[in-house]
Amino acid sequence: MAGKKDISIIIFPGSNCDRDLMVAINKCMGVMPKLVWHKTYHIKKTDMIFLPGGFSFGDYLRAGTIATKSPATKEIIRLSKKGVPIIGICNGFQILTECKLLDGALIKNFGQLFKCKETFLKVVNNKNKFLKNLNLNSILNFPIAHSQGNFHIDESGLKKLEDNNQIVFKYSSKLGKVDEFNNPNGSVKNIAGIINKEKNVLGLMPHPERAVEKNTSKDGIDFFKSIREII
Amino acid sequence: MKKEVITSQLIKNHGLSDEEFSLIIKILNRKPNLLELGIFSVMWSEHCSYKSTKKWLKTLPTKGERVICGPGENAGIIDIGNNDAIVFKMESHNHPSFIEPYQGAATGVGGIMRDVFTMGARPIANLNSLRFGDPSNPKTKNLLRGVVKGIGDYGNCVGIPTVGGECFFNKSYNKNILVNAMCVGLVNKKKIFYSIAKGIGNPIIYVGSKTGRDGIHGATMASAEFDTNSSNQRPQVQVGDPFIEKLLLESCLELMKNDSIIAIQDMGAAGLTSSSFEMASKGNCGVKLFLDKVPCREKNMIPYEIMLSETQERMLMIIKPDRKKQTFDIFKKWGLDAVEIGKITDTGQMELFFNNKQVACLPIKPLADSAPEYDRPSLKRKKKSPKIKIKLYPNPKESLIKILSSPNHSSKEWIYRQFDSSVMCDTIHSSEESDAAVIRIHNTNKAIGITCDCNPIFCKSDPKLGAEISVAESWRNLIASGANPIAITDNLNFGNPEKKEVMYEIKEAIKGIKNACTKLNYPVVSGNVSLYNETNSNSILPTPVIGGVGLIEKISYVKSLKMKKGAKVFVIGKTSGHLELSIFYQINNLMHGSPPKINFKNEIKNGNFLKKLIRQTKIIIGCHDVSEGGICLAISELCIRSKMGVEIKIPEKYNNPVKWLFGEDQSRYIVIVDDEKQLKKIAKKDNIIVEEIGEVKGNSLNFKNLFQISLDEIIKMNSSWFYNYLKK
Amino acid sequence: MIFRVYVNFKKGILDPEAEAIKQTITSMGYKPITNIVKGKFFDIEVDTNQDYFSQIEKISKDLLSNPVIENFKIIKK
Amino acid sequence: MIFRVYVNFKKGILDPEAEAIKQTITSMGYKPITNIVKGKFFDIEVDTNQDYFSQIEKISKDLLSNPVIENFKIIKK
Ligand SMILES: Nc1ncnc2c1ncn2[C@@H]1O[C@H](COP(=O)(O)OP(=O)(O)O)[C@@H](O)[C@H]1O
Ligand SMILES: [Mg+2]
Repeated sequence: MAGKKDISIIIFPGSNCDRDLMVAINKCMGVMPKLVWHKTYHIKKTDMIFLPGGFSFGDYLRAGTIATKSPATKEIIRLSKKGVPIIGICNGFQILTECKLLDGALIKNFGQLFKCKETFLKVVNNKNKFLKNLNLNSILNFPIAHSQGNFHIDESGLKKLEDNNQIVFKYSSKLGKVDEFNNPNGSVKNIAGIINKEKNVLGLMPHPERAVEKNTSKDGIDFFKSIREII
Repeated sequence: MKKEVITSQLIKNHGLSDEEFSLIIKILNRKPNLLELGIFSVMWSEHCSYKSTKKWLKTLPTKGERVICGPGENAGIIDIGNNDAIVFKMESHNHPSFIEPYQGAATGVGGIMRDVFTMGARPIANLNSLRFGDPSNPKTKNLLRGVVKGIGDYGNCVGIPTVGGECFFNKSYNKNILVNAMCVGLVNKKKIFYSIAKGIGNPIIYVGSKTGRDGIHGATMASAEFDTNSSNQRPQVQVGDPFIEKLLLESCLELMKNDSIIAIQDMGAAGLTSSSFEMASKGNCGVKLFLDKVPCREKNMIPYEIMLSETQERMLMIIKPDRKKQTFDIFKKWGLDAVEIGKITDTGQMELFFNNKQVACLPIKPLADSAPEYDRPSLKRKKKSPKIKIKLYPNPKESLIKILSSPNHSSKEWIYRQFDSSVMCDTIHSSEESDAAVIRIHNTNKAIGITCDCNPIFCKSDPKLGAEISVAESWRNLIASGANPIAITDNLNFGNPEKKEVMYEIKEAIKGIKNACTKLNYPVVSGNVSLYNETNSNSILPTPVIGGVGLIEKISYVKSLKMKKGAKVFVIGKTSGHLELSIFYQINNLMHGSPPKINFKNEIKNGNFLKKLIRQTKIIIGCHDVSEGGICLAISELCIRSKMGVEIKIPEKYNNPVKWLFGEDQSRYIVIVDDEKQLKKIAKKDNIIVEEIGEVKGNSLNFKNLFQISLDEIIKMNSSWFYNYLKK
Repeated sequence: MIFRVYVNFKKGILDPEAEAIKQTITSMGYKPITNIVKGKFFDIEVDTNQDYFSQIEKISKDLLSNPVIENFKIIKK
Repeated sequence: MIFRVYVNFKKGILDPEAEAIKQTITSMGYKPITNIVKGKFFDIEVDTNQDYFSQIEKISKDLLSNPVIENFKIIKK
């Protein structure tokens, strides 16, 4: 990575993983990210944008919906068209689907309840710049903490995702088994993370930023190091 | 001032006694108007004035070398070194949670978090202590569902990890559940904010949600015994808005970075009334409030409603006059309503105005100082259960199976999965991983241990001893997690204090807390009292919940329920086999006798011994305190959490294995040790009783020559009760 | 036969969600909108020849709404 | 003028909440109940003399519902 890069974290009212993400990015990517308030009408040149987890606007109506009306989200849409890499984690993923940068929708967990637990993600596709430094079929241990993480998409949409190599993470067992026993929220085909067709927008429900410390799994470090390479 | 007719019925409806009303007339030198009556009634309610307990609470030890702020402020504060301080308190939301479990529990969590961030602290952990009725009671399931979801949704949305707590079922809580929420925050010692009003002419700023007609009379409700009609009364439940709470939290902390705020207080019970009164009374000044300036959610709200509303997510602050613009700008950025609603005066009076007319005028000091304080009569309950002689002891294996799969000792996974425990990335251990939750202090190499405990069964039989044991248990939990216990908060949940037997329980429990805290040098820095937990004269078990906090000076001292193949299992402390009131007896329907005795000299000796082993050697792999269920349950829990088996041999000198297995003698720990020689050597030198009882080995819980259960089996029996219960 | 049960907050009870939606709509530029009330509905399909109204009423009271903070209303569709 | 907007899941999308309610009701002994559909409604009060239908339509599409999973219907009250 050459020179000082510019990474932005968008903060919505109700975001609550922004600090955790900032610490993780700083630690694993060697860049102190800029915090961008959601009322920002113009985001100047930036090398990468993160949408953090939390409960933007209280998750009212549907998780992520109201955030799509913020000025900064309009900027994210504009910059995404220019190829700027954008990553949404948890609530960030919900915002990305609500503003249609990513396909599908995240509905209430199958068991209806909020769920906080350790999960294992299988890298099912690394033919994109975000994950090309992670091995295909490698397993990452990140926690989830959400009540609306049940990824839904219709048949034809699913087929498109599959055909275009857009499904990148699936919930699995520690050893990589992808089945209903290792599906924490009811997501179609255990989908935990996808990218857009142009492969510059990534969304995932589990929290890599919660897996970079001594007291937790450290697999988040691999994730952030991998995406550091692309800017 | 308009003259309403204050009838005796009206006085009664406000929960004031005739004597109290006479006192009001004496203070005012005239009759109060309705608004003033309302204000007196909430200020003098049990909830705000502590009139039945004040006399006894004053006796608690509240000082210590690490105590920065004891009871009297929004929360207590302790020093944990390098300018870091920990702010914490526990509060109950029992009555509202019974009426509307989801909102009642949610607003309980919101309220206690405000108490903590009011002082300038960022909340870093939430815990909760829950008591429900018999699981077979038709209401219990929905109460459990609603309360757990309410706690989770609120804390999760604000982004504070919920890391621990307790949940206990007993039929005495059928109509009076207990929802006690604890919040712990971190503050820079030099940046603590208090609620003492100062500076004549300084503006009083209101910020947060608009005032609605929510929970008017909530404070008096929290202090009145339920009758069966309560569920039909007009809605007194407030709805929580965790989103606004998050905005309040962030905006207040942002404002606190500069020195604009002189005093700040959340609007909790009795809303604007108690917050303005308390601030002014602490600062010995007067206030003038213009109630038409208060942002209202509904049309035509009258001063009475505005003063008594308990709308959530509101704060009151006094700021420097030249910082108004800066203050308003910050709140505007966060999208919050902030308005100047009054000024500090030097009159010592609370003067309320509405549309340019004075609507109330009350002397602040006399009202606060002459709040009634009662020395209610008390009487020891006659012991009903005589001692029984047991001829044939129930089967230990069957009993263990029953205990492990019982509601009170099943894994609480169903509950804590609904709580975000990993947000903020500082959680080292949360629910069930260790005896106390362990939270790292962000960006440092130290951590704190946090726990809440109470044994209501012991408290019922002997409130003083039961309270002592609850304090000691929290102390032990902290030590077993690697912490050095520092201070507690308490939440005293009892029935109707006007009953002599209940008053006896209250007094004795406070005596017990006092004694234990004094002996253990473990002061009380904050707390809460919830009385009248009683319906149709059925009172709850006395439940003084203790919330303890301790310091872990280095992360490497952190301990949990960990084991290692080949390591040796030891018991620290003397086992004599006290079975009366134990879980073993309870599960076999043998209810009689008294709680085990506690000897604080041994408690301290054993605790210090373990602290020393953790700090000065590397031999402790894991540990667990021995409490309910005795050695047998403690070892089972170690096996379940670490997913490893043990082989235990009961030392020969014990001729009754059941007593050894399930006795609940105090001051004991189980430790998993790497180097047994070193342990024995230090124990001998320090004159500590330790016993080697077995080894981490195999795939079962194996009590040699007695019984054996496979690991898979105990894990399964321990994990299913909640899921099965809540399936339908 | 289908019954529809409407459930919404009683008057005077804070509905933070409705509040947030209203603010969003206003900020999107729809000025004339003065108030938003939010609620849920349940369409309950019943396969019986009996009159089932009183049963639906009981379900609405016991399960679909919390009478402390919510009202409900039943219509036959 | 008040518009009511109904929003519910598209057919074929499993609604865990409706499913859970149905199970509970059945287990409570209400046998004839064969299906439950759950939805939300919004009563939007508009203070204008113009016809505001098309604006409400836009709000429903852009904000109140997510076309990937939900349908909406507007009525004038
Ligand atoms: N049981 C108790 N032990 C110690 N301190 C207590 C106890 N109950 C209340 N306090 C203290 O009394 C003060 C008032 O408490 P409370 O009325 O609960 O505050 P709030 O107005 O924030 O709800 C607080 O400082 C609290 O810590
Ligand atoms: Mg307070």
